[in-house]
Amino acid sequence: MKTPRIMTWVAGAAAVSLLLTACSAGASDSGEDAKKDSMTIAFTAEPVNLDFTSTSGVAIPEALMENVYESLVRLDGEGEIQPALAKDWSLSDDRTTYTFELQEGVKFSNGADLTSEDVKYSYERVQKDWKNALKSKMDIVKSIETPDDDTVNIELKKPSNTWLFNLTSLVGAVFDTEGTKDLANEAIGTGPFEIEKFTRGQSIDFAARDDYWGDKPALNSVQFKYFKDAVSASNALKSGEIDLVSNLQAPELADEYQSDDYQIVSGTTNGEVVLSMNNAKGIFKDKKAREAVMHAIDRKAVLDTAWAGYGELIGSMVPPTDPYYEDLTGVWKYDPKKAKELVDEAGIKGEEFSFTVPNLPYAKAISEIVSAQLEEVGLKAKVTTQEFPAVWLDKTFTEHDFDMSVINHAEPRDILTVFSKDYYIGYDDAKIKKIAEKADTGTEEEYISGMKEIAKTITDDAASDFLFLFPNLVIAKADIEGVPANRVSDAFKIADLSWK
Amino acid sequence: MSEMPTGANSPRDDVALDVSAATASAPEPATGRRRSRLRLNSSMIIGACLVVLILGLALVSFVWTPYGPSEIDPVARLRAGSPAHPFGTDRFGRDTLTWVMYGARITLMVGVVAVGIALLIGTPIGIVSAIFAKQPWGMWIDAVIMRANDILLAFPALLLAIIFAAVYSPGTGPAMVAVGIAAIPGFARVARSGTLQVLGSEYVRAARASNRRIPAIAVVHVLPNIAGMVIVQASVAFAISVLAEAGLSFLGLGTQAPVPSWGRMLQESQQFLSTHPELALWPGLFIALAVLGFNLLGDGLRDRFDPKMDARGA
Amino acid sequence: MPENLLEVRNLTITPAGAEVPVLDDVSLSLAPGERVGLIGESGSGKSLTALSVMGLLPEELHAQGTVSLQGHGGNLLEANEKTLAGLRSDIVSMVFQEPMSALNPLMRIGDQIAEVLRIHGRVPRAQIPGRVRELLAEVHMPDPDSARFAYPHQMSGGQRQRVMLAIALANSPRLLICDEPTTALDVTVQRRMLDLIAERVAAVEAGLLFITHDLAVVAGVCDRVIVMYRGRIVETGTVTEIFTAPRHEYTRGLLASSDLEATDDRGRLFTLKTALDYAGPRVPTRDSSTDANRATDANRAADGQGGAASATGSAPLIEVSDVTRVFKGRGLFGRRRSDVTALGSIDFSVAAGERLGIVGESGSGKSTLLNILSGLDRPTTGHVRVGDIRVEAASSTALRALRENLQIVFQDPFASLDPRMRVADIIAEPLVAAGVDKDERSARVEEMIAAVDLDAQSLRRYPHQFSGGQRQRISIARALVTRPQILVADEPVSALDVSVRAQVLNLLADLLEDYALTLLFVSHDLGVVKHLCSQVIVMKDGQIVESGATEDIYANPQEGYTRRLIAATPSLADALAATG
Amino acid sequence: MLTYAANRAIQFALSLIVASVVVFALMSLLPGNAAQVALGTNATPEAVAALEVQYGLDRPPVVRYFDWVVGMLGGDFGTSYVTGAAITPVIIDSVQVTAILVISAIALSILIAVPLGTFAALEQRSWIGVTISAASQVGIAVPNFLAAIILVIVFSLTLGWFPSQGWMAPIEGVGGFLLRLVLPVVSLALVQAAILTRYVRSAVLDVMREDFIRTARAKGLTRTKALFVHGLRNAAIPVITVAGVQLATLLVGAVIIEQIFVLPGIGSELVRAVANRDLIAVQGIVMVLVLLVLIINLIVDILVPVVDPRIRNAA
Repeated sequence: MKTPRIMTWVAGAAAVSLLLTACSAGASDSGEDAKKDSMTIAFTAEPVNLDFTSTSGVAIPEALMENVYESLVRLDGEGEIQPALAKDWSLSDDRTTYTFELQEGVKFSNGADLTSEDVKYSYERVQKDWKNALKSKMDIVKSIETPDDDTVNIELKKPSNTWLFNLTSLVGAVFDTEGTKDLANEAIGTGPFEIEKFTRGQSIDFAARDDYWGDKPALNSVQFKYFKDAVSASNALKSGEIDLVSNLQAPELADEYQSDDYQIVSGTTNGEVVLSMNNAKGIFKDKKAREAVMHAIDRKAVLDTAWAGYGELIGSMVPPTDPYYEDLTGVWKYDPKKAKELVDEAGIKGEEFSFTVPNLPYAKAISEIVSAQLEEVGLKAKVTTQEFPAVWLDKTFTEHDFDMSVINHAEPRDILTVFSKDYYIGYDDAKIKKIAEKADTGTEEEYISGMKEIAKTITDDAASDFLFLFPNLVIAKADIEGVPANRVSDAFKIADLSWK
Repeated sequence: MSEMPTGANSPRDDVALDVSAATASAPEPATGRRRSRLRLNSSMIIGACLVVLILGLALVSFVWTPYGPSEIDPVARLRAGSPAHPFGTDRFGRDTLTWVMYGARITLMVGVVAVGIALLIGTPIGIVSAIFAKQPWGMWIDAVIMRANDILLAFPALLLAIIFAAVYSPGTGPAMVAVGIAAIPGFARVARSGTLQVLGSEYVRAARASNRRIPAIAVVHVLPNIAGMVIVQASVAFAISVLAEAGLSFLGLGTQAPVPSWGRMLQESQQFLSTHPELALWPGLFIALAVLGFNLLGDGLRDRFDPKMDARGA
Repeated sequence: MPENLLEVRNLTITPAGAEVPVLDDVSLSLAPGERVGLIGESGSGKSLTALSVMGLLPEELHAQGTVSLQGHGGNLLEANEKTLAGLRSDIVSMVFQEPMSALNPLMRIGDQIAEVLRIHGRVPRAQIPGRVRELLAEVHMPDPDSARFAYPHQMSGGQRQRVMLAIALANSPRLLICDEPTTALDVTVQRRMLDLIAERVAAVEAGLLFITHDLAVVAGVCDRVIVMYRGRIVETGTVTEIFTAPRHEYTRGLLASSDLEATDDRGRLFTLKTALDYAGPRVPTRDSSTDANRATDANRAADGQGGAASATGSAPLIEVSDVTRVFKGRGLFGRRRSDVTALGSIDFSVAAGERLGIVGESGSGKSTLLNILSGLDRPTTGHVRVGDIRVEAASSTALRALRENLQIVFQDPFASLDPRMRVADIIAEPLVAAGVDKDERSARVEEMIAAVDLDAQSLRRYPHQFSGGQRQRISIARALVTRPQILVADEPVSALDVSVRAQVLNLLADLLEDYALTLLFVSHDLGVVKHLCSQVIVMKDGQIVESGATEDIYANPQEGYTRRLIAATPSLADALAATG
Repeated sequence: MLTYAANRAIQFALSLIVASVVVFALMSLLPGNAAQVALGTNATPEAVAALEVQYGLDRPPVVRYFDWVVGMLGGDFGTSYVTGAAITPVIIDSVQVTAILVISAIALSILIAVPLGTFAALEQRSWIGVTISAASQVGIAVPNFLAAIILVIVFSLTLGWFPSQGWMAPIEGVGGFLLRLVLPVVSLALVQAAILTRYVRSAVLDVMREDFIRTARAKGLTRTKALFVHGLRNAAIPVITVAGVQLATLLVGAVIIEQIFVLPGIGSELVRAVANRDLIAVQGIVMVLVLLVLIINLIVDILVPVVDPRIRNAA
């Protein structure tokens, strides 16, 4: 039977038309050489809205802080507090009242001038209207006066070492008195950029402001593009459609970029990946059981297999960029034999416990290797994955219905909140409560030694196993400068970025 | 009555001219037709072999596997095929062959349970709906059932999967049930159209004339005659269910760690595709074999049951 | 260029995987304009011969031998599809048996006719519409203009067959092949179609190869006859030779079993086996009375043992008075459509043991009446009494009792048996419904299978392993297994070959006597009814136009419609008389 | 025609009402709520309670249901309390994206399946026919996300013909729009084409056994021409119904492709809304999906009589 003529004609036509559209369109798209002043950056966690006063999570401050909103002070790469909207500041002798001097000629993106009134309005609003629990960092503020347009006096209830540091976070963001009507969809700040377009779930387009008070950023248009799938982000970088992947969620792909077209920057973040255990009830209420886990886990192997070796081993809830960091990785050595003995002593051999795992890439990978390592020492983990954020927050975080879980605590300096009594880990914080109180009101040195003692105590209590510090794995094109190594604060400052 | 121009297997009419007495001779031994029936059914044989292979893989995994499924060997991570690991190892250093054998269990279970749910719920609904359609007052009951069917079709299987996963924590179970429920409308539609056809036939009219009640007719006459169509639908539904489970694990909803399933292997090999393609190749190949096996088996069984096939033989 | 119109030499077809060829060294020829009949029963290979000439054999069959046609050199069997396509409907055309499915349901009639003209380009494009209207007129299509725009499903079987004829003869082919063109049509429509074929073939001076299984039909249309049996030609000769002096025993057997008017001394029809004593069709003398008494012999013999004739005055078994059945117009999707009156005030009664024939063409309301009598449907008005059950008022349990007492044998042997059930279960089904226990059931089933002359092993086989005649015997066994009082036969033999028909009718006659049954025999074939039934009612459009004793109706029909019906029924004797 | 239309309209409305009740009930089954999700790991019970009030989650379910339905009747699917934006425009945009994606995928699969299926039926005996039906069997077994990744690696990373992801509205640039459409549409179409080829093959095989094909050949058409002129239209009916069902299931089935190619389709919108427990948005999206499927079924029911006059006269 000869091939029917009519049939080949139909198939041929279809193929030709498909190709035609491809080639003709292809030409117009790839020639984008004049993009030296713009850049596209890939992120994974997408902001649900623009209002971090009532919605928590890393995504919103990552986009807005130090790009659109600015605080009085900011943190530099090494974690030192630097001036921002406050030109200079001084502390009263009794260390309770800060006097800030504001920069001159600062304008909001809606054209209004920055005055001390705006600062007072913003910080009082934190105490009154904010829903985000981080507002507790402003509880210590007793009163705010504005003697004149350029100076702000803030009096604290008692001296605090952490307050000024907290001011560098999103809590310190300064809003215009008229700019808080529709925070979910509109961000009016003093920062170098303003939001040109926010297409929900897709991208945010920033445009540089020519009336910015500080030095003008190198780029004048930047797009944050949100990829739910890490591999797509990587493919987009390879095909040149984006210029930088902010935090690659598939570290295995990183070694494909070991070439001179790209640069791989692996720094630290504030995210401690914690193998949390329920200290309040269940199998891990008994310290011996927790110690068994601490010895059973080979953290190096976990880091290598789950996150391709990117990230740092830490022995406690403190990232190296914090002043009170101390390397406690030696406290709990990987010693399966000892772990087996402890398991027998605790009498929990083969006893099944619930290991709730949020369905996030790093958590699922860790759960596989951790459950295998625990099994080798006789600890039987029943892994149940929970939809993140909704179900994990509801079952594990709010109802504390878990024995073991694994999550990355990304907030800066969150050791005290995470190990407070009513937090989901249920750590008995009686011992560390007094030390924390004294440290905060004491001098700089007292503050650092106090926090060190707290971290040591928590690690010694084996409250949780600190697996590793989540890396800040940035992949960028070779000719990009100013790529931030460590993510010390909430912000991803795009003003520093530029093309060679 | 002109005979069917199909040569080989047209029956010799009982024109007993020369030899036997008035009683008709025994029906002509249909040598011609038996051999053609075998040839026709090569698809059933190939299908059966493939399904047996997959089943064997799953059963053997209960008894023996080269390594334990959760046995990790971080040193031997991401190795290509080697005598120790014929199919290579995954990112945790687990043996891919072991995972393929364990995965066979889950994937077969997902396919069989999902199709089971859809078949056991969808087919009766289709039959009942068709029976009502034939009753004078039953028309709108049929319409109600069919519209409910449409709504179920409209409901994204994905949403069911998400809800089940949220309520009962993500895993193979909720995923299977969700995929099964989403496949019900397909079976209901096939069963209904098949039943309508059978109810219109003369042998059903004969059965009703000899006092058989509707439920008896449904079991004795309808079920065997629509079995062929339902089997084909089942084989296609199996393929779709297995892939749906793989898709769900893409969204973190299907089989969860550390339980091995081909769908999950496929999804997790995604980031290694350009560096270690064999990680996706092996699960993909076995899913294809399983699906091909069930489809061919379905076609073969359908030919075996299909009255058209038989009528051609008459 | 062979001087003959069609030359077929040593045509043989052996399907893959079979030892026995379905066509074995068939050779025949046709002179230009000659009309030849090709006679044979199912499985004789007659259709395959025609399809080989047209090159329309199914893909899996390959023919050896040579087929040559006047106007085209070379062996058609070796020609490729393109050349064959060029010949079809240009030099040689074919009309098939099933008109209902022969036309494309999605295309208007006019376009389907225009297509055959366009393909062969004998008529310039501009004149095609005119030619189409002309063709429709030539086949006596009522109102050809509106017919052009109609769709096939809007036409009756007869009209569609006319369209097929118009298509076949559109390009005035040299040879027309007809494969059982009238078998699926009603008797009166069949008569008109046969006359039309003869008329049109003469008009275009084409040769005719007419394939049928019905001797009486071929006698009226053809000059010469070829008889085929099991893939071989067993005899050829002129119609008179074949009818009066058949040489081959199969031809004689065929002749004997086709003649419904000749019966042996036991009053049974001649079958292939008993054909030797068949004296050949009696040429009817002018005086029609002899037909009358010959017809009565069969009935009297049958009636004799049949028990109480209606004359003895006991209350009739079945009484139907003033019955109407109107179907409310309920189109698809609930659209209102005009009401359909299927039965308009029917009155008749049937005595126990009597054999009533119900004659009428499709659409006359026969099957609606049957449905009511068998309790599957209720009359709209009037009342029906069967035994002591009044159907229109009967409760469902009463109707169940009625159905146990009245059983039906259906028309299509292939559709009325569930292809998926073994024969034993099929026959036993009515007993299962009546709640008879297991071993009683198997005993009764064995008894019935023997009663219908089928061997015991067939009980374990499936319907598709039996021929049409055997399946009808199974259907009869199923009907009689519950020992009903009344047997309803809905066209039981119209789908069977002639030789098989005689055997089944004889079986029925025996069983009626052995089981003292009352028979309701529905048929559109007067010949069969005349042989088997003592009383007959003739139905048309839901009305009884005539009723009475069979021989009175047959001898001098009062109604014009009955007269046309009798005239249209092909009978061997009349056909021979016409040629003689 | 009136009663038929009225009949369908009633069934349409009834289905929508039932669907709205079902989706609302299902939503209440979901553990966790939008307030918790919003406040994440640094939530305090008081803050969660306050946010719930702000979101109106504290109102009794019946009140919430009727507020939502009343709004919907007015064409307003309400404002999502999580994102603070109106839901209707979001649904309309995402539906357009998915509609373009899915309809072109089904069109492409029909374009592939009809010739292949017909050819496989015509050449049933020859090895070409067998390879096509075997290929279609295997084609069904390839998950669309695997096909997508392979296509990206080959056509985008190595050959560089097409961008690997992203969506560009037609108004912004037809070239860019088409370019970004090719890979997602092809990866969606492959599996659907494989399934459709099987249905086309069996439909064509059935049609070839019909008597009117034999009549067409007797009229002088070759076997293939008879099939194309007469057969294909008859084979179209089963194909239309199957394509309709495929279109309906793909509306959300395409979510994985949407995620790989970062297309803002309705499937991803649904997954995001459920993840954020943005129940108002989920309910809105599901209602739109039910509406679309009912419309697709209606179109199929209208298309069939168009093709087949027998049904048209009866309707």
